[in-house]
Amino acid sequence: EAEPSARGGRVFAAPSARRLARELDVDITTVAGSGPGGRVSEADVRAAAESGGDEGAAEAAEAPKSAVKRVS
Amino acid sequence: MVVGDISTGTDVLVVGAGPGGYTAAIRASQLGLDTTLVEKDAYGGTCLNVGCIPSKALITAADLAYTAGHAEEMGIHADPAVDMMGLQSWKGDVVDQLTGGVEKLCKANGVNLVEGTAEFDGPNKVRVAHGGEGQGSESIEFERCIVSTGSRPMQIPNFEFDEETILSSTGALALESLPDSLLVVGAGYIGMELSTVFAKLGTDVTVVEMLDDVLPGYEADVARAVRKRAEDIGIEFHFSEGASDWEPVGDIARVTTETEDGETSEYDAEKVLVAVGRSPVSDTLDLEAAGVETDEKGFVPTDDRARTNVEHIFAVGDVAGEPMLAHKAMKEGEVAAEVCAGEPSALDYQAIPAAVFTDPEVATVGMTQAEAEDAGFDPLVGKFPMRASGRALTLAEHEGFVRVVADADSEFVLGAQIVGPEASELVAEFTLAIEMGAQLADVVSTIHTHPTLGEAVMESAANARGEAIHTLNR
Amino acid sequence: MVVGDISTGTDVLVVGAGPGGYTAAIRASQLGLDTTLVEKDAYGGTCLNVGCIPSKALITAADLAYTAGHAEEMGIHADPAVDMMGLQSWKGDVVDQLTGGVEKLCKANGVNLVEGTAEFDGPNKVRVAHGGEGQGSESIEFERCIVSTGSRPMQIPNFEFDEETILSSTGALALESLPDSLLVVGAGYIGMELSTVFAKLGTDVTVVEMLDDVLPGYEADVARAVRKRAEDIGIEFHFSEGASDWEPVGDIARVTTETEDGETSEYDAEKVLVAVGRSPVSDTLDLEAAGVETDEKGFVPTDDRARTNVEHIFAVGDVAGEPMLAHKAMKEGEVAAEVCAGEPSALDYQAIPAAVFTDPEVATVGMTQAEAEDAGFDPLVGKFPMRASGRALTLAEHEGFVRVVADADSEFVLGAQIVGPEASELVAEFTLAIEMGAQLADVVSTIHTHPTLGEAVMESAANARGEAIHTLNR
Ligand SMILES: Cc1cc2nc3c(=O)[nH]c(=O)nc-3n(C[C@H](O)[C@H](O)[C@H](O)COP(=O)(O)OP(=O)(O)OC[C@H]3O[C@@H](n4cnc5c(N)ncnc54)[C@H](O)[C@@H]3O)c2cc1C
Ligand SMILES: Cc1cc2nc3c(=O)[nH]c(=O)nc-3n(C[C@H](O)[C@H](O)[C@H](O)COP(=O)(O)OP(=O)(O)OC[C@H]3O[C@@H](n4cnc5c(N)ncnc54)[C@H](O)[C@@H]3O)c2cc1C
Repeated sequence: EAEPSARGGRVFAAPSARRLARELDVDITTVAGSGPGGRVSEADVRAAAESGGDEGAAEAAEAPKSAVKRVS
Repeated sequence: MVVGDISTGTDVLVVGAGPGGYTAAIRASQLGLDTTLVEKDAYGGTCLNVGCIPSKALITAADLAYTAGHAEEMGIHADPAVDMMGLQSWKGDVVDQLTGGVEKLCKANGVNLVEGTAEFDGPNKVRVAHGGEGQGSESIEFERCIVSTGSRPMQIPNFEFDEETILSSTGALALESLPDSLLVVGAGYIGMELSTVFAKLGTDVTVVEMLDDVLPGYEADVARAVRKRAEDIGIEFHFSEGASDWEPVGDIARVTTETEDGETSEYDAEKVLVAVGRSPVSDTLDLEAAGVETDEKGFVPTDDRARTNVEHIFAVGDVAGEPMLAHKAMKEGEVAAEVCAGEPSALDYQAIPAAVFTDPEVATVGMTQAEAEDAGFDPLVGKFPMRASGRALTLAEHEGFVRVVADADSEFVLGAQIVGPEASELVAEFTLAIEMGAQLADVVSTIHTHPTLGEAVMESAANARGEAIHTLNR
Repeated sequence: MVVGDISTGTDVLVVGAGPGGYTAAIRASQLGLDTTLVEKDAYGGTCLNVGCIPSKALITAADLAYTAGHAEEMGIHADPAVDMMGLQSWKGDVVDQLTGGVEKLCKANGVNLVEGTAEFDGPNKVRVAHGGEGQGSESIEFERCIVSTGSRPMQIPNFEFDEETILSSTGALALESLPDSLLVVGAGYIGMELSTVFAKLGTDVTVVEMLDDVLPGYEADVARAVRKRAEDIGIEFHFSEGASDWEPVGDIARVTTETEDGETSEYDAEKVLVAVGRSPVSDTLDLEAAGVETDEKGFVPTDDRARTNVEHIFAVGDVAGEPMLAHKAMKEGEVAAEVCAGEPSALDYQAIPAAVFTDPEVATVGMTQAEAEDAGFDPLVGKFPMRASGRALTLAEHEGFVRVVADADSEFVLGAQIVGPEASELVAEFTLAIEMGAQLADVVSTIHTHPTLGEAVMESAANARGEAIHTLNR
C-alpha cells in the first residue's frame, strides 16, 4: 500500500533505521514504509527482515549497493 | 612504534592526519584495531593548519573590526586598529591549540603516531621516510590502509606560487602585514572568504573570475546576495576574465587577464591570490605500487564503504573526490574505520551540508528546486526573508533568506538554501530533518525559540505550506 | 469595522496583540474565520515593544562595543564610545519596523483591527473602550474569544515603579543615558540579560538575589558559567538577600536588603531595576463577566486545546501560565485558532526550548538528567566542552558546553542543556530531534558542517554513545 522508501535518489528513513537494515541484511530501498509519507521505521525494517529474509535481502547483503557513485 | 629499518605491523595504517585521517585513526583505535597514523607535515592537515580554522579565525577578527567601525547606526563609535602581527599570533594560538588537541586525542585513543612520508611498497606495506636528512625510514605492514592524503591548491599557468607576490590560500592566510591592494583570481568560496577578510581589514580588493558571478555552482539569488554585500564593502569584480599572465612592475604585480574573445585588461596589485580550486594529493605515496587506481583528475574512486578498487585499501576526504569539505572527510574517515572493524557502516547519508563564511554567510544542504525537479520530484518551495526576522533585525542584519525545498506530494524535506547570519549553524536543523525523513509539518510543529534566526527555518517550512505567520503566503 | 455604539459581530475575537494574540488572529483569519483583534496599547505586545526585541537589540550593541574594546588578544585595538541616544534610536527603529510589520501582516491576512481596551459583557460580548477621552466605545459580539492579555512586571513591597529611579524592565530598556551605577534586584533571566547589557556599556552593576545563584531553576553548572563570566565583566553579586526598602539620598537610591536571618545591608545606586518576575494580566477585561476562572496567581487555566473553563473562550500566552515565553504564546495562539476553525490541533509538543541571552548564552530544551530520572528514565548523558570546538575557538569563545540527555535503553533524545555562543540557535536541532523521536545515533549520523558550533551537538550525542572523536569518552 505504501510507496518504497527510495525515490529520486533519496531514502526516507532515519539513519538508525537505515543502519538496522544493514545489520539485518535488508535492502531498505525495497521496504514499503508505514510512516507518514511512506517513511520507513525500524519496525518496518524488522518486519521486512522477518517476512522476506530470503528475497531481496540476501543479495543486498552480498553486494551493498553503490547507490551513489562517489567519485568526482 | 619501533623506528629504524625494522619492519613493524599494524591492523590499520592511515596515511595523512587531516580531518579524514585523524578521524579514521581515532575511530579505528576506539573499535579495538591496532592503528598507525602517518603524517608528513602537521597534525590536522589542511583544515586545521592552512584551511578551515585559520580562515575562520581571520574572518572573525576582520568582521569584528569592520562591524565595530561601522556601527554608528547603533550609536557605537569606534575606529579599530588591527595589528596584523597580533592577529597572526592569535590565529597561530588557535591553530596550535587545535592541532595539539588532535595529537593528544590520537594518543589518548591509543593511535600509534609516526612522522614521515608514507609510500606504498606493495599492497600491504608502506615505507615511511622520516623528515630531514639521515632520519632514515621504516617499513610498516598493514592489514588495511586508509588513504587520506588530502588536496593542495591548484596552480594556473604563469602563476607559480612564490608565496611572496603570487599567493596560494596558504600564503594569504599567513600575511604578516596588510597589503595595500590584493588581486584575487577566482571567486569561489575560498577566494570570496579571503577577499572579504582583506577588504574588511582595509585592503583594496579586486576579484577576477572566469565565470559570470561569484560562487559558481550556487543559485543566482545566493550568489547575488554575496556579491552585492561584497561590493558594498568595497570589493571590485571583473567577471568573464581569466588571469593569463603577470609581471613585476617595481614593487607591484601587473596582472593581465583575458576574456573568451581575447580582450585583455591589466590590474596592478601588491599581492595576487590565486584561488581557483584544489587538486587531490595522490602523487605522494606511489599508489600504483599498491594497485590503487586514480581517475583522470587524480582522485581515488571509492564505493559506498569508502573502498578503493583494492578491497583492503580505503580512500577518504579530499583525495577521494568532491565535495572537498572537512566534514565529508570526517564522515568518510569514520565509515572507513568502522568498515575496517567489520561494522555494518556505509556512506548512506542523504545530504552533506556546505557553508561559505562570507558576509552574509551561505549554507546549503540537499537539493535545490532545480535539482529536485531533475530527480523527479514536484518541488514545493517555501521562503522567509531575513528582514522579517526579529532576531536578524536585533543583530542589525537584514540580508538573506531561508529557502526550503520539499516534495509537494509527501512534503518530505529535500533541501535548503540559506543566506544570512549564522547560515552555517541554521543548516544543521535542515540536515537533521533530511536525514530523519522529516516532513514540512514536523519542522513547522517544532517550537522554535523567540527571538532566534532558527524561527526562519520554521517559517520557511510554514510558508511552503501556505501557513506562515510572519511573512505573506504566496 | 463599524465604530460607534452599534454592536458588531465576529467569528473570533482576540484580545491583546502580543505574540499570542496576533498569531492567533492571523491564523484564524487564514483559516477563513472572520477575526477581530483588539489591542489597547501597541501591536506586538510586551515582546516587541518592551521585551524580547528591545532587550536583544541592546544586548547586540553592548556586546559589540564590549567585544571590540576587549579584543587585543586578536590584535584589534579599539575604544568604542556608545551614545545612548543613538542606541535608543536604533532600538526604536527596530521595534517600529517589527510592530509595523505585525500590523501589516494582520491587515494583509484580513484581520479586523480595533484599538481600545476590551472588557467582557457576558460570555459572548465585549465592550471596547477606545483610548482617550470622548473616543467612545463599541460592543463586539463573538462566537469564540481568544484571551491573550499577557503579563506585566511584578512589583515588590516598597519598590513601586516610578521608571525614574525604581525601574521595571520597561524603564531600564528605555534609559537615554547610561547610569553610573545600577542595582538589579533579581538574577533571573531578565535581570541577568539587562545586568550584562549595562555592565558591558560601562555601568557599575550590583545584583541582589534572594536565592543562592543566578538563573534560579537552571542546573548548577549552567548558572555557574553565567555567573563567572558576569563577574569577569565586573558585575558584583549578593546572594541570599532580598531588597526590603529604599530611600533617596541626594541623587541616588540607598537600598536596604535583608537575609533570611534578618541581617541587613545597604547599597547605593543611581538606578534600581526590579526584575523579580511577571504577573498575568487578567484584571483588565472583567473575566468574571464571561464566567472565565483564574487561579490564585491570576493565570487562566487551560486544557490541551487552549480552552478555558468556558468552552468557547480560549486563553493563550503569558496569561495562560508558565513558561512565559513568546514562542510558547505563539504556539498556543496558533493551536487556539486552529481549534476555533475545527481543526484537530492540540498542544501536543514534546518540548519548549528556552534561551537566556546572557554572555555566554544559555538554552535548554526537554529534560535535565534529574528530570529524566524523576520521569522514570535511566538517563544516558553526553557532553562536549566548547573549548574543544574549532569553531568556538575561531570565534574567540571558550566557555560553555553542550550536554544531551537520552534514555539509556532506547537512546531517544530527551533533552539538552547548552551554554555558549549561539546556544539559542543550537537548541533548535535538539528540539527537532525530540519532536521527531530521534535517537542519539540519528544525531551522530547527521553530517554537521565544519567548522560550526553545531558540531558540538553531534559530538555530545557521540560522547553519550562512547564514540566521540573530538573529546574523550568517559
Ligand atoms: C583556505 C581554506 C579554507 C577552507 N575552509 C573550509 C571550511 O570552512 N569547511 C570545510 O569543510 N572545508 C574547508 N576547507 C577544505 C578542507 O580543508 C579540506 O576539505 C580538508 O582539510 C580535507 O581533509 P583531508 O583529511 O582529506 O585532507 P587534508 O586536510 O589535506 O590532510 C591531508 C594530510 O595528509 C598528509 N599527507 C599527504 N601525503 C602524505 C604522505 N604520503 N605521507 C604522509 N602524510 C601525507 C598531508 O601532509 C596532510 O596533513 C578549506 C580549505 C582551504 C584551503
Ligand atoms: C525584558 C523582557 C525580555 C524578554 N525576552 C524574551 C525572550 O527573549 N524570549 C521570549 O520568548 N520571551 C521573552 N520575554 C517574554 C515575552 O515578552 C512574553 O512571553 C510574551 O510577550 C507573551 O506574549 P503574550 O501575547 O502572551 O502577551 P503580551 O506580549 O504581554 O501581549 C499582551 C497584549 O495584550 C494587551 N492587552 C491587555 N489587556 C487588554 C485588554 N483588556 N484589551 C486590549 N488589549 C489588552 C496588552 O496591551 C499587550 O499588548 C521577555 C519579556 C521581557 C519583559
